[in-house]
Amino acid sequence: MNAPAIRELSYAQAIQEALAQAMDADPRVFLMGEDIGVYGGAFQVTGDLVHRYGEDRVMDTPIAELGAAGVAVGAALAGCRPVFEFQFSDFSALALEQIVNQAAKIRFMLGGKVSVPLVMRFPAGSGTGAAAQHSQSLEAWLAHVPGLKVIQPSTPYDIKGMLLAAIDDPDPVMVFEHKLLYKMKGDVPAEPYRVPIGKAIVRRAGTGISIVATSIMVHRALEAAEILSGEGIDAEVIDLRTLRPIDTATIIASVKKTGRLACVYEGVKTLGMGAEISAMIAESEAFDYLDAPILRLGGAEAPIPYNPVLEKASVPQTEVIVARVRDLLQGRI
Amino acid sequence: MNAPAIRELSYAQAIQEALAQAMDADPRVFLMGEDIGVYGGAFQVTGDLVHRYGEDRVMDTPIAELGAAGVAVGAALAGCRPVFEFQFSDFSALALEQIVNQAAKIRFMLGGKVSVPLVMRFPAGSGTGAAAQHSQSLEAWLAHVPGLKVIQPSTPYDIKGMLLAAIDDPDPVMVFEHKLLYKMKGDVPAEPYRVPIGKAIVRRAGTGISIVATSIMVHRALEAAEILSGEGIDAEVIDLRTLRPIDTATIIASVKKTGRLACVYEGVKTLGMGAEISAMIAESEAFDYLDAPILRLGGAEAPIPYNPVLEKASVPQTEVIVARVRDLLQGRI
Amino acid sequence: MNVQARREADPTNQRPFYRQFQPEALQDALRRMYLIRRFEEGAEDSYMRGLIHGTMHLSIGQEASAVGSCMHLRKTDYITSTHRGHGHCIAKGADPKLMFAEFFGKEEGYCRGRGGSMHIADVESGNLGANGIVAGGIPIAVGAALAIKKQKRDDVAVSFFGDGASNEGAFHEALNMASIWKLPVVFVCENNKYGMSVSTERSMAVEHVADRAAGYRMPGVIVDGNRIEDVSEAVMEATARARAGEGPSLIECKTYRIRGHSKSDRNRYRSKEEIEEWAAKDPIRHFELELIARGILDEAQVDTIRAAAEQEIAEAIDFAREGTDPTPDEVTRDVYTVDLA
Amino acid sequence: MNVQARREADPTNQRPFYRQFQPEALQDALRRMYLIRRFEEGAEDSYMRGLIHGTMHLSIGQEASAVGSCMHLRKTDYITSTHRGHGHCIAKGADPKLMFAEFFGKEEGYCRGRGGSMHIADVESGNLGANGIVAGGIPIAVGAALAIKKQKRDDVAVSFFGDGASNEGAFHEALNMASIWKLPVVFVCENNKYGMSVSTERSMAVEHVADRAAGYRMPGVIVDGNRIEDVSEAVMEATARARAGEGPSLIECKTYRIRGHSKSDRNRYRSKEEIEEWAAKDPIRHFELELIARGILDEAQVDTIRAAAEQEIAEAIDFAREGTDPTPDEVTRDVYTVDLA
Ligand SMILES: Cc1ncc(C[n+]2csc(CCOP(=O)(O)OP(=O)(O)O)c2C)c(N)n1
Ligand SMILES: Cc1ncc(C[n+]2csc(CCOP(=O)(O)OP(=O)(O)O)c2C)c(N)n1
Ligand SMILES: [Mg+2]
Ligand SMILES: [Mg+2]
Repeated sequence: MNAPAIRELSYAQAIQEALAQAMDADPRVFLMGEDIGVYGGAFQVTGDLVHRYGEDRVMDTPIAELGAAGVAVGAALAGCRPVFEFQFSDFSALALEQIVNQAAKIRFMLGGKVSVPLVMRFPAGSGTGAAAQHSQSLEAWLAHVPGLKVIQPSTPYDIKGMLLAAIDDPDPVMVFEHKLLYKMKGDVPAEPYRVPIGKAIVRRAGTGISIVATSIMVHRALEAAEILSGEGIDAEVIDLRTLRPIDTATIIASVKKTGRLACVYEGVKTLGMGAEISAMIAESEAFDYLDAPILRLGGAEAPIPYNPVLEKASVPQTEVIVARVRDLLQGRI
Repeated sequence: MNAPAIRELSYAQAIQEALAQAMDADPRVFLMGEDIGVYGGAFQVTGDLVHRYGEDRVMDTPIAELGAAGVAVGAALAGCRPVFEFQFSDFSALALEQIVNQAAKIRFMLGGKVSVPLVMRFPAGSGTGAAAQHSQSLEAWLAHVPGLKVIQPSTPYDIKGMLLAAIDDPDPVMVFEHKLLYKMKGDVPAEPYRVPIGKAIVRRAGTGISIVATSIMVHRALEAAEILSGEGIDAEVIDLRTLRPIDTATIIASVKKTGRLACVYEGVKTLGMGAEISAMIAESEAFDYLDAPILRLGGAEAPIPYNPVLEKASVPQTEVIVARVRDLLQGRI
Repeated sequence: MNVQARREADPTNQRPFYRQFQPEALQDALRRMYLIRRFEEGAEDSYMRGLIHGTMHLSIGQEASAVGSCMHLRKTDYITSTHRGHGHCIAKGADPKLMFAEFFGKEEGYCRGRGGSMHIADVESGNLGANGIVAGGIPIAVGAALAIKKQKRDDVAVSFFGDGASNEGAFHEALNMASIWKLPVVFVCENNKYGMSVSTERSMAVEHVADRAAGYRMPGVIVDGNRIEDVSEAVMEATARARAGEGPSLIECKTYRIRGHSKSDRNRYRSKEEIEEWAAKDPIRHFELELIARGILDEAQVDTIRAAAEQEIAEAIDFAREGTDPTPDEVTRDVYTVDLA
Repeated sequence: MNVQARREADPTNQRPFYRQFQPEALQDALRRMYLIRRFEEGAEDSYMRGLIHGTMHLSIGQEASAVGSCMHLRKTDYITSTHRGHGHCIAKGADPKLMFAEFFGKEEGYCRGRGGSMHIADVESGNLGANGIVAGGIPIAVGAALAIKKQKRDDVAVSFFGDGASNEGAFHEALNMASIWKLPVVFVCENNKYGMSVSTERSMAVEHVADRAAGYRMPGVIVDGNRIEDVSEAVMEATARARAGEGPSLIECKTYRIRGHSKSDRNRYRSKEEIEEWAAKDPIRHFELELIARGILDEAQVDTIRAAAEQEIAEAIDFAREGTDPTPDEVTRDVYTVDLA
């Protein structure tokens, strides 16, 4: 038997492969979204899938996010497994009614008599110069909503495996993809595989501080950890991966070990994911192990600006993570 | 000179009085919403204002939340001061695009060249048997959005004064009103007055624990504090009142005094307001004063159910606050 | 119109509706209309007596559109319904016992007491659910129709909604998609002249909701929504069209709700005269008289059907009152298909 | 059509457009069309050279609808614009210097570098802003028109949007409200055949966006969007109607974008032939030839206008490049009118 094939794929290619394998395995799976057909998707994620699977399974929708989301919900109720692409996560604001009032609640409101097997993909985040209405990180909104699962994979390996797990899932799963990650490369097995929803992962073991990061911030946190290790600070970096349900056990265990916690996320700081991680630890058994305040590094309390210098300054960058963690460790916070 | 007149008004009457006084004082102010005219509003808040101010200033809109919200934004940009009523806060999910992508960001995106003086009112919360799509507490969504101010007054006095302050405000202010408060009575001065946005208030001074509560939970926290005082636990109860911007100073000062913090709110616990309050304290100078984990009591991780017993069990009730605070004080958390 | 006049209007029983359906089916339709009426009267009464909480939206006066539309539907066809959905639910085949159990918040209810009036659903009969969001069900029906097409079934999806709902963007988006994709869906608008308190004159730029169909290149048909045969014939044509792969249709049933919008309505926006005028056009009485005029039923048989409906509803309420209450520790049950740890 | 043919088509210069506007106004219109064209070519070039980041949506080929619509507007009239909004902005009176400064992210820019191409606005000239949300500006224009009506002004609001935008619910809701409230608003749809990659045939149930006007009881007019006189005459009628309190209109300009949707477009959804066919209908060249045929300008004057536009754009780019960069400590400036403590 040959060793399983592992190739380097970009994050976007890993998504495309997961979508193709899901469609191969299950005729109920289909894709819908704006310009996902012949255009290949605004970020070339669906690429040429329309040529391989046809327009019935790779459906371009009109520009009508609310209605199209509702169509996806209805199709899911009636036996399909739609995978819906928002062109930018910001446009989810148009469709929250179907996501939150319908998809997230139908199973509960109907006493468990149905499920809504729906996957929605949200290209998110800043860094492309697309300004305030095309750069938001709104994952905290959906992570606030019971009935949804929310994931935010940070590597090509994870996005493929978690997306396949999401498509298997009987309940609505919201997938946040940072646009700057699409071109990132990494090892991805050719075969289909699953990475479980609801499990965080320790990306770097350490003893001096636990840094819980999400999405692209995982990579900045890892960079920061490398720099800090040169200064004798040994950071543990945890990739949250799933925002709902949160893997509290992994984080609590880490904080008990390190006694310090920093949360790094791109969404607006106030009520962003770090608020929940921090509060979860502050109310947990790990509280007694805390040797320092819990540091939160989130996005600025401002919309994302167009100017690139301001844009960078609006979200945590590696140097800022280094500086603030250093401050924390040196008791300056 | 006579003493200023103070009457007992219900929370709903206090809103109505504020709206009338704002319209009297400023011809730019007008109201729009569904069934706010001859119907008087789903909760009879606008009452007979249409008869006093006419259909041009108390405008019934079609059932078209997104478009109507956009109309309000446009009118605000062009010199009016719209006060927009959502019939239920749940329907804000239909209009978030105009609230978040437009109203909240226009000033910033335009480099400060304009303001959007818009007030939106959201009847929110559970307790009326209206089930999952008419009972949500979604204030955390909007409190996550820079560019908005978000208030949640808990008394007839505050709602009048804060609503008048909101209408004065040059920026968009979102007002969350708990439906169960509408009938609550309290002293309200007849004259117009302002209660500042951005200031919390200590409703009950105490030394044993700080309880930060929002909206109807303020009253339950006060009830709980009374019961606890009989057990020798002296709770300080802070009414947050404004969710964005948060009055961190008042809360930090209180926690430094009491050494303990509990957050009580109706919204879903995960990423609800208490997450932010807890995280804010955990990263602040008050951290060092904490003698116990930070307690969060929020709504269940579930949609609001129809059955009244389940409905009550879904959000913090007085007895639960008492029990959990007692546990905390006795070191059982 | 009395029985004699009705006989003269169609002396040879030529109307397709009366030729198409067997007498049993017609009697069953009348039975369902009575069930709906008595169900809602029973619900109203239970509410007044404090047995039911929350609020409810009664469709008394609108029974013909619900029953007339659903007469053509199979169990595998779908409907999406509205906040005013009791009629649709019964018309599509639901059991009033399980509906009342839901109203009483019981485990035996269709939604195990979690949904209540505004979310009542009977998925087994093809009712994908009432909806608390005006127009919320319209795109969902289009999605169900998309699934039907993908699965190569010849079923249809029928979406009920009100005049007010047609002002929502979701209506526009959904009808456009249904049309471009030629989906097997029938949009049944129950135009009862008001969206809560706001009349169609004040909320709609056009006179008829059906006028909007042209904007989506689909047939737009106006029928007397209080005459079951008019509704049924229009829906028959539309469902046939849909099953044949020819795409969606919009049918506007002109009707009226006799009760207020919900329990909080003080009827300030309409006149007593208007209500009485429409009460005189009662769809059930109309249908009875037609059945009698055509010799399909006599008065005594009508009385029997009515009495049976009354009996069934009384029993349903008894059943519901004796149902099982959910326990408070089950608050997070059924949020997910597999409970989270 | 050559100059001679144009002369013969309207030998006595009867077209209202050419009679209504003074030669200076017509020349200024041509000048603005050139400014738009050169502005966008300059922006494209700057982008290629790495001087501008982000993305941009060029309206090359669509200049007639922007300029033709705005010729009737006063400074106190409003427009709302789109992601493809450079043309509207210049047509409404903006200064290319300040626009380029915005593209370069400078403090001198219209939005102090915070907005960029997709949010460019010039509120002083009545441009309430481009919009990154498709159809986002439509209800905002209706709101501005509501304000105009409340303030008893005789101004109008013009909302530009694309064919794709007309599939959004916001379009439906906004047009309905504009009509029931008889607001002074003109909806100008620039139908360039595609919403990004999806053709109107694939995304719209009706053939023309103007077919949708009937659903809102307002005039729906189709014009050749590449002929400024056709656009202008239709908008003239619509603005007159609006100012007279007779309510909204919908005008559909049939046009074409010559460039891709944005910088990431590989033009896979349309043919080279189609692009060339439309390039031959260039709106600027058409207008020039009309002006020459009517003796309003000669070729030399046209050259002068073009050269002046080129000059102005070159200077604008120089101005912009030398602008002031915002400093990173200003990230939260202007989020609120009064900065939060
Ligand atoms: C999105 C949304 N907006 C508003 C409401 C409140 N509401 C419930 S029913 C209703 C009137 C609906 O009118 P129509 O569609 O004509 O149906 P009808 O009640 O007349 O049957 C309103 C405004 C709601 N439930 N959902
Ligand atoms: C609500 C929303 N959905 C999708 C997009 C992404 N997008 C930007 S422009 C565009 C196409 C718009 O088509 P149209 O309205 O015809 O305008 P055009 O680009 O042709 O000028 C799309 C899909 C967006 N910006 N906003
Ligand atoms: Mg109605
Ligand atoms: Mg277009």
